[in-house]
Amino acid sequence: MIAKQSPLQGKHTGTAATVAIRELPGLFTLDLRVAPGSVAQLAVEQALGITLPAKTGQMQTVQVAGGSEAHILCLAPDWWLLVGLKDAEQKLAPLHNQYHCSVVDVSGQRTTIELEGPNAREVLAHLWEQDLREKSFPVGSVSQGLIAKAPVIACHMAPLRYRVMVRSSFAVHVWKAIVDAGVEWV
Amino acid sequence: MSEIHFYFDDQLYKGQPGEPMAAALLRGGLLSITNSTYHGRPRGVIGLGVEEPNALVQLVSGTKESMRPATVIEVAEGLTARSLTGIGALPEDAEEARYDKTNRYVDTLVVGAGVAGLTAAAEELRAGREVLLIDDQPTPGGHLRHLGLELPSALGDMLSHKNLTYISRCTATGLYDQNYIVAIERRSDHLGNAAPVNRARIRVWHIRAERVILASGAFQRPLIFANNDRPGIMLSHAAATYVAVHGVKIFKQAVVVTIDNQGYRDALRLHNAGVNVLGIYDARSTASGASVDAAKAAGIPIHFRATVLDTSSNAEGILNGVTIQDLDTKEIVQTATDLLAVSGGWTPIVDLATHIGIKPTWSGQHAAFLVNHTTDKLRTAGMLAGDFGGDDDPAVFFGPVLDAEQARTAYIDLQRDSTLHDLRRGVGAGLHSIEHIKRYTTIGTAHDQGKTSGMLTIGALCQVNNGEPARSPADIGTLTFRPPYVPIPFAALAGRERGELSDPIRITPLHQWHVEAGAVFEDVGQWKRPWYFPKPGESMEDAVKRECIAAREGVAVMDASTLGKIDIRGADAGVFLDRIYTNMFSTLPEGQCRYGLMCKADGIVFDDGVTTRLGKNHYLMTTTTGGAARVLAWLEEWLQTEWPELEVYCTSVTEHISTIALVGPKSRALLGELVKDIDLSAAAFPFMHSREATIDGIPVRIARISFSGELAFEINVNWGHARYLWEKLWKLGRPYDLTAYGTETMHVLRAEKGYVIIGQDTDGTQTPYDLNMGWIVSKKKEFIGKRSFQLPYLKAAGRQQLVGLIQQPGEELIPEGAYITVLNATQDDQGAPADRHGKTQHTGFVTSAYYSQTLGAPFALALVADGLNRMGEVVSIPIGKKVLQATICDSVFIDKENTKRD
Amino acid sequence: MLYIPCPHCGLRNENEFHYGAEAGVGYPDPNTLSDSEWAKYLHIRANPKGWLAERWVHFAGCGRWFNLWRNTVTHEIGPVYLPFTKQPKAPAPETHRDGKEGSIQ
Amino acid sequence: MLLPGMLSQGTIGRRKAAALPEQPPQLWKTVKPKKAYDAVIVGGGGHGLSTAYYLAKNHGMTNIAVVEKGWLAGGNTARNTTIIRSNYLWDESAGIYEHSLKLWETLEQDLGYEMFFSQRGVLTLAHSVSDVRSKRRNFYANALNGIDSEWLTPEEVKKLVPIINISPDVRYPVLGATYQPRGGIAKHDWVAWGYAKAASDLGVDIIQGTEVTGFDIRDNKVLGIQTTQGSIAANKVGLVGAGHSSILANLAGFYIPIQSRPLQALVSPLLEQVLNTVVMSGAVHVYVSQAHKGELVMGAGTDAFNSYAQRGGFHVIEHQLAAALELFPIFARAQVLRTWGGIVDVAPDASPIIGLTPVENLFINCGWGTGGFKATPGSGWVMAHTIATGTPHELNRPFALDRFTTGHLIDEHGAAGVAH
Ligand SMILES: Cc1cc2nc3c(=O)[nH]c(=O)nc-3n(C[C@H](O)[C@H](O)[C@H](O)COP(=O)(O)OP(=O)(O)OC[C@H]3O[C@@H](n4cnc5c(N)ncnc54)[C@H](O)[C@@H]3O)c2cc1C
Ligand SMILES: NC(=O)c1ccc[n+]([C@@H]2O[C@H](COP(=O)([O-])OP(=O)(O)OC[C@H]3O[C@@H](n4cnc5c(N)ncnc54)[C@H](O)[C@@H]3O)[C@@H](O)[C@H]2O)c1
Ligand SMILES: Cc1cc2nc3c(=O)[nH]c(=O)nc-3n(C[C@H](O)[C@H](O)[C@H](O)COP(=O)(O)O)c2cc1C
Ligand SMILES: [Zn+2]
Repeated sequence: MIAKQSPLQGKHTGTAATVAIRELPGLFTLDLRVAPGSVAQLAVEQALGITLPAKTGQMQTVQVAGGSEAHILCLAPDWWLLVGLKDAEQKLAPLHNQYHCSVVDVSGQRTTIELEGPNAREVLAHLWEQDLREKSFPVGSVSQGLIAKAPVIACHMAPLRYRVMVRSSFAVHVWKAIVDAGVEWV
Repeated sequence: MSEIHFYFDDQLYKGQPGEPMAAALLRGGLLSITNSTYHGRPRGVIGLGVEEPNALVQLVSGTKESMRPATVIEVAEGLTARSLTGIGALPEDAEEARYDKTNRYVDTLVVGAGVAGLTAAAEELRAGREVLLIDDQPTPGGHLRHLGLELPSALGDMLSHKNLTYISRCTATGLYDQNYIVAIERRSDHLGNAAPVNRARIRVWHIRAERVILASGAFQRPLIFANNDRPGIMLSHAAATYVAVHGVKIFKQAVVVTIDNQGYRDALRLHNAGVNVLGIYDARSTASGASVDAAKAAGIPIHFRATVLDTSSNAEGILNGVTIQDLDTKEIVQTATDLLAVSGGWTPIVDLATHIGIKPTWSGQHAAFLVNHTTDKLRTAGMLAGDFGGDDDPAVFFGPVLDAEQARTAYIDLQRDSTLHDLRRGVGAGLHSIEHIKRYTTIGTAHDQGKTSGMLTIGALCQVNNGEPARSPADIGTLTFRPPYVPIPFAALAGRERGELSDPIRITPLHQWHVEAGAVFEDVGQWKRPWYFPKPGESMEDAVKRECIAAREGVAVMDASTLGKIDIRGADAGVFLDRIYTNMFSTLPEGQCRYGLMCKADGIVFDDGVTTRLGKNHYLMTTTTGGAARVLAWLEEWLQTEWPELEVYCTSVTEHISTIALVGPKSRALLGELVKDIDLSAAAFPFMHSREATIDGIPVRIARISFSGELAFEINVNWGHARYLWEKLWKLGRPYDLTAYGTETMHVLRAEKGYVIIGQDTDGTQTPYDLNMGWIVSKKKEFIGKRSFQLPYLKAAGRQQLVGLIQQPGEELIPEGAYITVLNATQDDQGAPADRHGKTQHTGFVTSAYYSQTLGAPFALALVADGLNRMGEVVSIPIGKKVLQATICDSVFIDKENTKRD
Repeated sequence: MLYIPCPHCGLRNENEFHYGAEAGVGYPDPNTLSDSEWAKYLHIRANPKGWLAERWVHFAGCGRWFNLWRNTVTHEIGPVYLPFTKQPKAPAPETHRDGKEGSIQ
Repeated sequence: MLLPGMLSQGTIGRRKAAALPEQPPQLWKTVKPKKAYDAVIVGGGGHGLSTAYYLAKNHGMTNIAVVEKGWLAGGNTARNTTIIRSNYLWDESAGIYEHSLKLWETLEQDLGYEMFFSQRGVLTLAHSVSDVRSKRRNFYANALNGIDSEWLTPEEVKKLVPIINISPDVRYPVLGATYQPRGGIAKHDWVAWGYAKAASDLGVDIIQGTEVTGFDIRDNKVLGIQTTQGSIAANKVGLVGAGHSSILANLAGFYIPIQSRPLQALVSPLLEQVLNTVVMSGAVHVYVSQAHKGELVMGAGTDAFNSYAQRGGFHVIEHQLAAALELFPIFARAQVLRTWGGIVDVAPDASPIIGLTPVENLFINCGWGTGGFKATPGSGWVMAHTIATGTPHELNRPFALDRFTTGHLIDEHGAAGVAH
């Protein structure tokens, strides 16, 4: 299979001592829409063998074969992103005929920028208008919002690590904005 | 500590780290800093901080900010400044400093690190809250700093509490709804030459706090008397602080005029610092308290019921004497002095609280407007809330009664040179409201925003009543305080939203290829789209001609990735689309595509595009480039707020899918070299059909859609594979002379075929019928906008309708946007415009106009009144003095029979 | 910058939302209305001074529409409710800020 | 260290500013309301005052009053960026705005009052290919309507306003502009005061601090108003309440398609002259002029929601300044001195509503939204005609309330939401 090109072509800058900023290209992503509490949701969960996080803003980490991690992001009461669940598309595709749900491959829609290091939160706070305090946005949180006027999804992955999922057309713009915000540290 | 050298008006001065420039200038003997804006009178420092109306300077070194008072500029090595007469200048060289912004959420924000703010912060910490404490001074302590005192140790220790963040040099400039505070932190000016280049000079803080505590303290205010503006007249607290804390030694003797006990405290400080205090003149009839006793004990003469009426000056305009009036006998005495220290009472800094509509209340006891406000979200503390610290006991007194002549030099707003005389004229002219007085006199509108003059205006209005009953400050009320509390440089508020970061630039996966191919780009919303691809030496016209020929005669390719794409799924998807589009989609067979038009409820066309049915319950909608977000929002709004019963989900896949349009008679042949697993023949793959295929193992979806009238294929591929595919196409396309084209050629091609562009051939007033697209309006079903077609004006005869205009070969192209008149309407015998109420009646306008290589002539699309019934009519298009002509025709110029697209 | 309580995401800055004017204006049956009734549906929305039940959509967040009470003078935000749920009562007028603009002085 | 260049700068900026001319000794009389008037105008902004003036002057109606709830002209009249122009797109708009501009041109003489009407020209920039297309259409429309309008290339723009950055490398470069030389600015408060003085001199009662709280309507005919100072009988009533118009209409029992939105503006401290022309850019949201005293006056955008608070969100201002600096890099060192908001009355088509109401003898004039200062004279002129004769003037007939029922909207949104 011909390799895909990512919008940021694997760019990285900074250091772990302050903040490292890098692209995580090509995360396989499915957009899942299904009514909460419906039989369709049950069917989805059965097909996947997992329970979907129920609250908007929750991110659930699941281990997948091969030792890697996948993430299930609850973006709205009836809306999830399945990131890194490679076999989910196959498992869910048949449900379309039977249930009211929507599973769409959106891997090309976004790319991911990761910020890691003691100053990661501070750099992000320059651009991200939402509350990043531990009590409001603990590890395992996800939120949609704007960075430099571009729509993004932010995830708190680990104590000093955040991900910003940005739409491919905005990726270069958001990358530049994040690197610029880091100027005092990078 | 090491001395700092700086220049002011080309003179060298010496300062101490952390001290304001004003202190160093005074210590250096500079009393008259500038001349006033309108009256040209000499003026000196009167205040301690942001309330200063006189000592305005412009930074010449570093950033050259246009105007700041010398009382707030910290001296720093390399600092150079010049005086201003109240008018700033904007240097033309580029501003290099960095300005940034950040966001901060906190349990409690405390504004002001005086004793009140520090105490409040300590309470909040004890309650287990996280606290952000901001203060505009370089160090904490508020008025304690002016007294040269250290913080009490408990408060000092608190500053290192783990739950407290203290930011110095940080001014809260505005309080907004829901405890949103904007603050600006000045982070590098005080470092002078030593400031690191990557350090933001000013950081704008956007703070959201669960609780806000305002402890902003108070300004001392002056009094109104004749010639109250001379250098040598200062607020007493400022004078005492400059003398006692900053070592200013230029005053030998002083007169103190006061209405409260603060005057006594300051008199004592002057006295203790070695200034000969000639007397305290107190408008009150008696005074008591520790400071009064101490002043007496120090032997300072005290005169009650006396105040200053006028002053005198030397030849340079600098104070050399005061005239004191006995308020009861009206007797006057004159005293020579080189300092007049004025204590006119406190004016609590109510600004921030009032920004969100809280009204200050007048307290006669404090002789001040206070904000004493406590809710669990917002409270005030310290002087702002009326805690003046015990024994001040101020009189409600703003100055002696002045005659007309005295009033002419009795300044209320020093920076605007507005006097009591001006105020009286306003009242005399019939003005009653303080807001009118402000606008009549311009009081309170200068750089200091009336921080000292606002209260004087109120006081003066209490006296000047124009025959009506005297009013109290409570009747008059304050002027309106508005953000920002202190002026903020534009650059700081622009922050990093400069240059390429000023607005997102959206690009497709093929962008870099376009750049390398020399494309000229066009901004379409936030997208950068190739407009045309000039070869070396080619003009736009040449390039577009060449691109058009390639598309009509060979094969050409365009990046259409910017089109909005929405995946629509669910059992009711078809029904839903039927309601959204004017035409029917539930009947569209699977694997086929259909062009659709959508209207807003008012019947006006709003977007269009091709939607493909991918499966029984599955559609893929495309929207215009600019419409993508709008259309998705529109679909969601109806689904969520009107038709929740419909089983439909919409998902944006605009950037998941990249679209490449391959156009031209040779497109099938070229595509055939790429795609081997499906039959591309017209019979097997008809127009408006869609097929899955693979190219080098990459899955693609190919649709036979044509926006040019030519045989054309749209290849949809994952965004990440687009560049590979595009390159491959170019490799295989070389023998076909494959040509890249941009939006301009796309426009020419579509216009020749009569296809509209929503937003170009429409202006937000067209129904589908106006676009001659009645054929797309279903009679069989209900859809959004349909009802509006019945409104009288929308169904009226004679509406403007989309038609073509054809010109003769060689004629000048009609400019887009030009208006159309009936033939020769614009010309009478003299060639002057025909007049109908001074205007020329038009009959429509040109929406799109191009030169057509195919037609060999210029042509246009136009909206013409009753145009569809006027085929063949020759019309005029007046362009300045010139008049062009064209013939109304069908809007489809080429291949009316649709033979080419197969 | 209003701080708007999205029922799904929690408090978020106003610039993540789009405004949808008066809440509870349902789409009428277009064919039973006179021109002026239809015009009213198209163009007339409540515009009171004080409490207004209005619609917002969290476009940059969860993308959901919801309704809330907001005071158009003090900008205070009252109860939030989802589409197709019962409208809560308007809150009592706020007392500690009069927020009255342009009062004569 | 002192560099040579700095020495010379030590003395610039010492210009003595020209003081404003003195105001007349008498502006208007503050009066208590009479029991009855031939006509009452509700709303003492510029439009209400000009209506009263033209009622008295053109139609001889002097037993009339203007009733204002706050201080006179303290609404949008006190807080607008004072841009005056008439180069609107639609014929209907061109008609009324051009009539207004013609009145402006002789207004100071007519009222005998100085108001710093300054025809310094208004430049409207275009920043994209489609922006150019729509601005050029405007330019051609103006030509047919006899309105002075010019099309300028970026280089011509630069010549007119040397501080504009016309580099093609900025995010949204200047691709051209329309220019109306007869456009300009005037001193807003003085305009209102000039009308108030002239009306007061003709015998019109100017009543401040009196809020209209209801109407006396019988048999669908207005007989008077109720106010915080009691009832006042009136044969005819004109509603000219700008941002409060929907409240007034509701009090009179009918609805109007108006939403009240905060619109903000800001000023800088006084600066040496850098800008002699009014510059507008709808696409990037910049509206700027340099007023007579020397302050930069800039209009910002509307907030997204309805409000009666006369204040807006600060993010609107921040966004505005970022855009301004792209166009005018020289503004980097200027400062924001004061921001404020007004309550603008926005109609669905961004055009005014002037004419009859469902109630007999009750007339309305509103919907000027973000751009009615320039219309102050023209609006009062046609409103006075409408009230005096009971029928709309030819120029305001298209702006009747019933256009929302017929569908004949006059959409003046143009490229941007805010049209000053
Ligand atoms: C920030 C801003 C910038 C603007 N910039 C421009 C510009 O550059 N160019 C331009 O042409 N226009 C501009 N405008 C628009 C312009 O200001 C207005 O369209 C115009 O001033 C409206 O005048 P008016 O007399 O109708 O309204 P107002 O001056 O608002 O007068 C209406 C009056 O009615 C009174 N009132 C309301 N209800 C009652 C009641 N119940 N009883 C008694 N009195 C009542 C109000 O108190 C008010 O004084 C701007 C507006 C704003 C807010
Ligand atoms: N003896 C004296 O001369 C004297 C003078 C003033 C106050 N006091 C006493 O001090 C006590 C407490 O005073 P306080 O704390 O209310 O006032 P304060 O003046 O001591 O402190 C207020 C602090 O807030 C800062 N500030 C003001 N506005 C700000 C803003 N917008 N952003 C950031 N910082 C801002 C000021 O610069 C100052 O540092 C009073 O009760 C009074 O007894 C004594
Ligand atoms: C054209 C214009 C110029 C202005 N110039 C100044 C100015 O130089 N200084 C100032 O403080 N305010 C200035 N203002 C703003 C007013 O002070 C005031 O904010 C505005 O009239 C709104 O009133 P409010 O803030 O009291 O609500 C100006 C307003 C306008 C409309
Ligand atoms: Zn949400």
